[in-house]
Amino acid sequence: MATVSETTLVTTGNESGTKWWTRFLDPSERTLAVLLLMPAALLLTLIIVYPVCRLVWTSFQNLSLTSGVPATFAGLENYTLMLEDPVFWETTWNTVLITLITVPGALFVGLALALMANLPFNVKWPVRLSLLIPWALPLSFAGLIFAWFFHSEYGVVNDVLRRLGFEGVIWFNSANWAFAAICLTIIWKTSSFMALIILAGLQTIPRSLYEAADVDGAGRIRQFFEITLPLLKPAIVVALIFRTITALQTFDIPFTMTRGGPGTSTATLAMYIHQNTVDFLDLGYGSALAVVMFALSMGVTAVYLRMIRAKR
Amino acid sequence: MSSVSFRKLEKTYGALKIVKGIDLEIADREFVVLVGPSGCGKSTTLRMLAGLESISGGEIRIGERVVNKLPPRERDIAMVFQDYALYPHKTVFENMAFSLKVRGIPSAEIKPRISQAAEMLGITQLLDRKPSQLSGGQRQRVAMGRAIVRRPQVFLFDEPLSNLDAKLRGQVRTEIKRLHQAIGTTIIYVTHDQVEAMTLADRIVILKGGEIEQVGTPDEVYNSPASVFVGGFIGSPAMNFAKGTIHSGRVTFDGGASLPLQSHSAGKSAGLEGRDVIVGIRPEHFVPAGEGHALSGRVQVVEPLGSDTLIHFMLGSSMLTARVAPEMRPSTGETLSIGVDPSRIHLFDAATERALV
Amino acid sequence: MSSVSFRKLEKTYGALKIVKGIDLEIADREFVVLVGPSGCGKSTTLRMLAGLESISGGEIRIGERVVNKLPPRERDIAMVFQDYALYPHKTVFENMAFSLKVRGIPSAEIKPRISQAAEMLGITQLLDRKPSQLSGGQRQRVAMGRAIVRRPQVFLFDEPLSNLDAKLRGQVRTEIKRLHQAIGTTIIYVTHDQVEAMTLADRIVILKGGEIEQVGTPDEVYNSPASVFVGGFIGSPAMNFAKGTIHSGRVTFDGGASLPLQSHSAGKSAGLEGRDVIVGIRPEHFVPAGEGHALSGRVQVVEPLGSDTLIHFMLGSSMLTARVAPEMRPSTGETLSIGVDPSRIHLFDAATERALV
Amino acid sequence: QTNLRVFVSSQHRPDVWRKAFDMYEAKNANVKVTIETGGNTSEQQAQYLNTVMTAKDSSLDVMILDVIRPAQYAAAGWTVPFNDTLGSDAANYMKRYLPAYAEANTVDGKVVALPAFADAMFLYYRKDLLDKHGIQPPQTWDELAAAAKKVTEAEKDPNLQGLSFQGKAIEGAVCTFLLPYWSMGKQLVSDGKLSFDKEAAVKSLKLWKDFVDQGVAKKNIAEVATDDTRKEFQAGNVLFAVNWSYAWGQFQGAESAVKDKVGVVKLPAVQGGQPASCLGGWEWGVSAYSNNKTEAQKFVQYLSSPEISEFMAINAALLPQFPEVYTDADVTKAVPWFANAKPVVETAKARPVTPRYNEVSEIIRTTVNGVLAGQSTPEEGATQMEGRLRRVLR
Amino acid sequence: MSQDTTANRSIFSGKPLRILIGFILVVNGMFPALWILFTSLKTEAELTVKPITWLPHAPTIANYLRAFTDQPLLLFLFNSFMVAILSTALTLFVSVLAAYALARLQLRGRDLILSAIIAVSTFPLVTLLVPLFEIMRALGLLNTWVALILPYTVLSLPVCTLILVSFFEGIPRDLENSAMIDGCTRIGALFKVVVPLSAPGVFTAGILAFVNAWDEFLLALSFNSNPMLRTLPVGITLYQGEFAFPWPVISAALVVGIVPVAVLIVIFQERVVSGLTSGGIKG
Ligand SMILES: Nc1ncnc2c1ncn2[C@@H]1O[C@H](COP(=O)(O)OP(=O)(O)OP(=O)(O)O)[C@@H](O)[C@H]1O
Ligand SMILES: Nc1ncnc2c1ncn2[C@@H]1O[C@H](COP(=O)(O)OP(=O)(O)OP(=O)(O)O)[C@@H](O)[C@H]1O
Ligand SMILES: [Mg+2]
Ligand SMILES: [Mg+2]
Repeated sequence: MATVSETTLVTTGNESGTKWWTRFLDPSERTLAVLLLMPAALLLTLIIVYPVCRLVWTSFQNLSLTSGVPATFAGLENYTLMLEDPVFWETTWNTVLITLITVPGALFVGLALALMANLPFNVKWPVRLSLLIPWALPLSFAGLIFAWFFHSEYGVVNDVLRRLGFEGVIWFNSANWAFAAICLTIIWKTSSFMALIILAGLQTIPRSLYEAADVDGAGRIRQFFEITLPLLKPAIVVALIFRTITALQTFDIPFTMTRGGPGTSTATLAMYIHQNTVDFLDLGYGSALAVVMFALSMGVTAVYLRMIRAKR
Repeated sequence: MSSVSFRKLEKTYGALKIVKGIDLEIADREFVVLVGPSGCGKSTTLRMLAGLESISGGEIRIGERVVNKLPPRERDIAMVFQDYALYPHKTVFENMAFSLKVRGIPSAEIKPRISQAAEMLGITQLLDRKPSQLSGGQRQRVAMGRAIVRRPQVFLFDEPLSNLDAKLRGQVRTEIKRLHQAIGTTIIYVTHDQVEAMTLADRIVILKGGEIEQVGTPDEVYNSPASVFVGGFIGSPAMNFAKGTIHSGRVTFDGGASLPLQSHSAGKSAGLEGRDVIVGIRPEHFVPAGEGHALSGRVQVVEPLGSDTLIHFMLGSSMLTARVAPEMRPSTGETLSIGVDPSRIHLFDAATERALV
Repeated sequence: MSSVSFRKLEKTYGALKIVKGIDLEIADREFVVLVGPSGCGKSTTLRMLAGLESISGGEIRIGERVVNKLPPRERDIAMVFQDYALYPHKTVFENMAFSLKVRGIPSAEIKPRISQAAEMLGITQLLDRKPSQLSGGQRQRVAMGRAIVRRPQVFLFDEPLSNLDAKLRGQVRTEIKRLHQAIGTTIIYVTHDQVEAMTLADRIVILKGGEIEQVGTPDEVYNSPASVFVGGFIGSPAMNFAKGTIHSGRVTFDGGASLPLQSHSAGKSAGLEGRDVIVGIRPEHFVPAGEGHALSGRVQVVEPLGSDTLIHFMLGSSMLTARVAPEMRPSTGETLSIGVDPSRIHLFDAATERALV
Repeated sequence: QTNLRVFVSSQHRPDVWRKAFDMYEAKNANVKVTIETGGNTSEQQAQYLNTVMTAKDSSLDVMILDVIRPAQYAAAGWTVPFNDTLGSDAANYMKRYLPAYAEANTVDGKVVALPAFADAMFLYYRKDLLDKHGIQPPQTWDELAAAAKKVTEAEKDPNLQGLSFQGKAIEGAVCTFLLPYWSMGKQLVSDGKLSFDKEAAVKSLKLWKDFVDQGVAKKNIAEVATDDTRKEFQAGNVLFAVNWSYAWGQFQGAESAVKDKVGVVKLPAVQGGQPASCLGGWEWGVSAYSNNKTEAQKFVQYLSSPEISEFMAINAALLPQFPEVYTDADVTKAVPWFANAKPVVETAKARPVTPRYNEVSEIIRTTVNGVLAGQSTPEEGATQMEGRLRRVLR
Repeated sequence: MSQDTTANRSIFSGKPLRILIGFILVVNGMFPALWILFTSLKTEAELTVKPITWLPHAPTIANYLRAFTDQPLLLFLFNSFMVAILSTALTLFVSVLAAYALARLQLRGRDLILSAIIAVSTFPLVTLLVPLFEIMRALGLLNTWVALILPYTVLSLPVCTLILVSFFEGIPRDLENSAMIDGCTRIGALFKVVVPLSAPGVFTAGILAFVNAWDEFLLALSFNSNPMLRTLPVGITLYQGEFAFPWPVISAALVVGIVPVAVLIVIFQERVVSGLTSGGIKG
């Protein structure tokens, strides 16, 4: 009490009653918000804004380093070129297909994994670890390892098939099988990302709600759909946003598994961008492709964000 | 078909024994109130009955069925949780409708049931809100509503009215009573409120440290408390206790004052001759001086309640509380002379603290 | 230095006005109890005072300082939350020590303070547990303890005892009173408990729908309720109301029965001649027939409370409740004749529902 | 004092290069050379160098480049031509090298890089098995097929394949396509213009596809990359293998199942054609953003000299870019098999020298892969290839 | 609380089923890692044996010896570790602040800011490589850890921020309020109460950030050409040749790369998440 009255004495006469420096500790909500967002904003500006501006600028240029001619302003030429580029359409279609298959796939598998991992195992760490290992395996190596798993002769998959009495499949000789192999790999690799986020969400659901639902007579399934799922929605949306964005950028796994083969049947838009920028040094066209991919991602993100907003 | 029985019911958390062998038969349609100090295991017992807590020992039956292993859903029980446990993502209406929907009741029937319950609890205008937009008392009423719409075999209420104001509480209490009379469901009700316990209960169960201290009708537990604990626990303000010794049909307090043991037959008081006892006197059993055998003591605190006045005074080394008419306002320090009806005195053994018949 | 004053305090949520201009001066060391129906804005008012809710209009001062813009930390307030708000990741001890640590109090000093508070609240043996391992009442006591160790300028209690049993509640209530007398901190206390309100308060503030209905000492609000609302809200069981008309110094109920307006001077009753009024009679102001002017009605429900008996009976179309001696147990359906002390009758205007002096 | 930073891949024996650099530093006191090593595959290097060069970074002075890159780098303006340093007899200067290297490093008459060392594709075969069945190393692809059938049938080893080559959509598949195509005397690009011979292309694709269909090569050849060929041969499961020179060292290594059972010859020709191999190897280029271009070029000339070639052949077993070094006594003593390698390297042809080689490569490899996987017929493949190539090389 | 009641919470109950589920989980997650482990103990010749072998015939540690002697594997590990840890710490710090502002404070254009943050992750990295290189060169950061830490932080920032936002929104405001009354500033309450209570979320965000940094190849290859600063993914590629891909040695290096992550994660998992139980709040 004594100390309290002392401070009060010292500060009387000051209009707001606080020492000047405390104002930095208690800025108004809006100022505080701005301050808190500042580090993120600075980093983003530093690392992203300039490169992205360059990217967009380049996309309006005729900048193919192998052409030997200096860059010229091209307007929308790179974009119109794209419309007539069959490889663009094929890779875009492949990308969309991969997204449509692997995102829900990873969601379901990830959800199942998270629910399973949330069980009260006596020893928790092997389960948690096996959730994390796929995520921790470097992407490009995951592709190589699975390419090997699906290898027609030395692969585990065919080995198991043969042991079960089936004919082995030459996975990479067929566009469909190769596509399937790639999707399976992506789902395996990314479901743990989903599972991690969902698991974290699961841990925040109060137990008492399940108790109430138990008493209300809801079975496990019902509880899952009426309580778990709705309360997981924010976590799921977060996971979906980023899984979708990365799915649209799928590169390493098809690159290491099939190189887009057979033919170009499993090539993705990101591979095509990589090819144009790194191999063909056609920076203008590559940038334009990247901008299109960005637009695609943003479109999807906007849909998801609307979903979050609807929740509020 | 919805009697409930506990047989040697036990609950341990690790090494800690929380519920220590409860034996209790609750008849169909009975209204049982569970009281006991905080932490004595009331919620735990309800939760075991609801199937939310595993049973460490003994057995619970609902009707004829042993339900030890039955999941909550199959026990046909409704429960109001002490901490509400409302679904945060559902509106009040959806919260109340959930159990009905789960049980496949057509929505044509759900609506009227809910509006009826909402009406009764005064939350009709809140039906579209989410729990986060409600005040504490409003949440509690929603939790009540959620149970009421169910019409189960057994209702469990865990302090359902603790956050309501007196007026609303009285109202809802009356509604619960009416509900019970109308549909006759077995009810087990945990409360800290004396009035609720006394008015609602067919029988009151007093728990202490995980064991049953006494079971009886409100009258029994009020008028014949089995122990000092029950005497002190039931009744508000609490019963006064003072040490004394019995000599030739009188009880003498350590301060020197004494009272005749009028009500006890000569034979019995003979058996008590010379024993150390604890004397229990309820605050409301003090009468104006002159009307009974008088005691006198120095007034310590006077608390006017409006409807009554509480006078705290010293008798020897014990502080006693008397509830008297509101007009009576002695001042602190004054010596008060106040009467006691000897037939209203309770005697407990000083060592065991059990009632002496 | 720790008086508190509200000036035209307002709070709106979107379009909803929750607190509608509260004016209140609380003196240093005063103990003010806030009561009101659920959802009337009590918690909101406390939260604005604590700095947790922005102030939509008006001004709050603590001492001489306008604190509208001050962060909670600098208001030197301790608060017990209605929903406890214990830190789930800290033990009970850490929960209580937190505010002291934050304020840089040496741990040598923290320990004794906490053990003292824990002692008083009976939670010494729980100090090492996490909140999830506590019963509802235990959590509430920890929340109390967390505030008590602080010794702030102003204490805010939001229904701090609602989950405690009567005995413990009585005990803690006494402790709070003693605490207040000892350290003399200003206290603002929200409760639904009549006894708490009447015994603790220096003044009681009755809120209704975000506005102050009446402010006064316990005696004042009990004996001179300013409105039907206050009359019905203060006192348990609640005051009875019946419609009536005044004719030549008597009030006639719509059932036909009538009572003389003894207490009202001729002049005043003259002014009231012919007016429609609401008559308020407290249950405890019924007296055995013969002692006052008698009314009679058919008994509906009889609720024995042990210490008293409540009799609900019909007078015309109104249901009245009388609190009588516990021995009195009329049976349902019987016609009851019961006396009323005319000087104890309250008269309210039928239209405005305000008291008629 | 000039400080030269040289980018060398860490798989190309930077330790031995270091010694060569030391020798230079000893002779030129004012020059200090530091090595920067990067990722190990041509792709990783391209990734890194592209970033650095696109950013016009001056930190590198000299870079080692895969043989397919000089044209691209020159077009991008990332390397400085040597013509100013070499003067008017640049063409003469280049004649000292194996002809294919002169071709690979000359773009529009400009010498854009100088060869660092050579490589080519070889036909490896199981000497022991051919001897056992009395067969000579094949001269033509048909002979190879016949020999493969004969040996595999006789050996009755289900694991033994007749021929292993690269069918995965990697750079190796480009060579796969070009080997028979070149053997028919056709060029893909001449004077920077497409000179696609569709008939030859169909024949080439059909040749490989037939190997698969006849069981000479594995059904899953479309998933076989360069090192798979090497591993399977090394495990003793392959009779004939098309591979680069690196395989030799591995076949003769301690872990090899075929140590001392390996023969190496020129690749077969098509019936009536000339044998052709695919040229590999690496070149030295000088960065256009270097601050020490002249010094760097002088240094590169030193590095691309017969002396250093010999030094690297002896100490690092890198194939020389000069014909005469193969027969040098010290070299034949240190790496005797180089004697066999010389005629092969002499038949090697440079892959199309065009700035847009990467696009060409992409088209060819995906087509080859698609045909081998059975996704399209050789005819369809050739048509596609032609169409797409036309768009790139107008 | 008690074991069996929590078990009842899930769709899956019953002990045998649970063990089966655990088994499936472990196989699904661990199989490829185990395969790498087995491969790292095989000779290269064993990889081309038909039918393939699962367990190594004659386990050898030669590959590990090579992994450590051919390249400075420990140095790669150290670099990766430092870069990953530092960028994780920075990511968490920055995103905790941002997420708090977005979750709790009244902000106009909140959704816009959120979208902007997400937009960042929608550009393929490879197209940003050159400008990023130029920035790092301009800042003189090439060939430093910082050149990687900054972009890695930005890479993980969006996902971490969004995760944390959803967690912070789930923390009852009264806890924070209580802390503020107890004498904390808002920031104090954030770090003393909100963050500890969001431990599962912070932990998840941390793991994501850590692994993102641990795995990244492209930037590490391009920005740090100094061999002393190579990170593990770049380092591992050094075991391969232009053509040769020695699986057993690379497997050994991969195992060495995965183990520390695994150990770290397990330790943190037990530490951070186990200490947390809910129940301080009613309603
Ligand atoms: N975020 C919100 N948005 C809209 N209305 C709200 C919000 N929070 C509270 N309210 C409303 O404000 C009113 C006052 O709430 P408050 O918590 O102050 O009530 P109270 O007097 O403390 O009631 P109780 O005794 O039940 O705790 C209630 O009607 C409540 O529904
Ligand atoms: N998980 C747990 N671990 C250890 N002890 C526990 C646990 N849960 C509850 N307890 C203890 O069990 C005892 C009984 O708790 P319970 O909730 O049944 O009390 P209660 O009678 O309902 O009390 P209240 O009236 O305060 O709600 C308490 O002492 C409590 O501390
Ligand atoms: Mg309880
Ligand atoms: Mg409230």
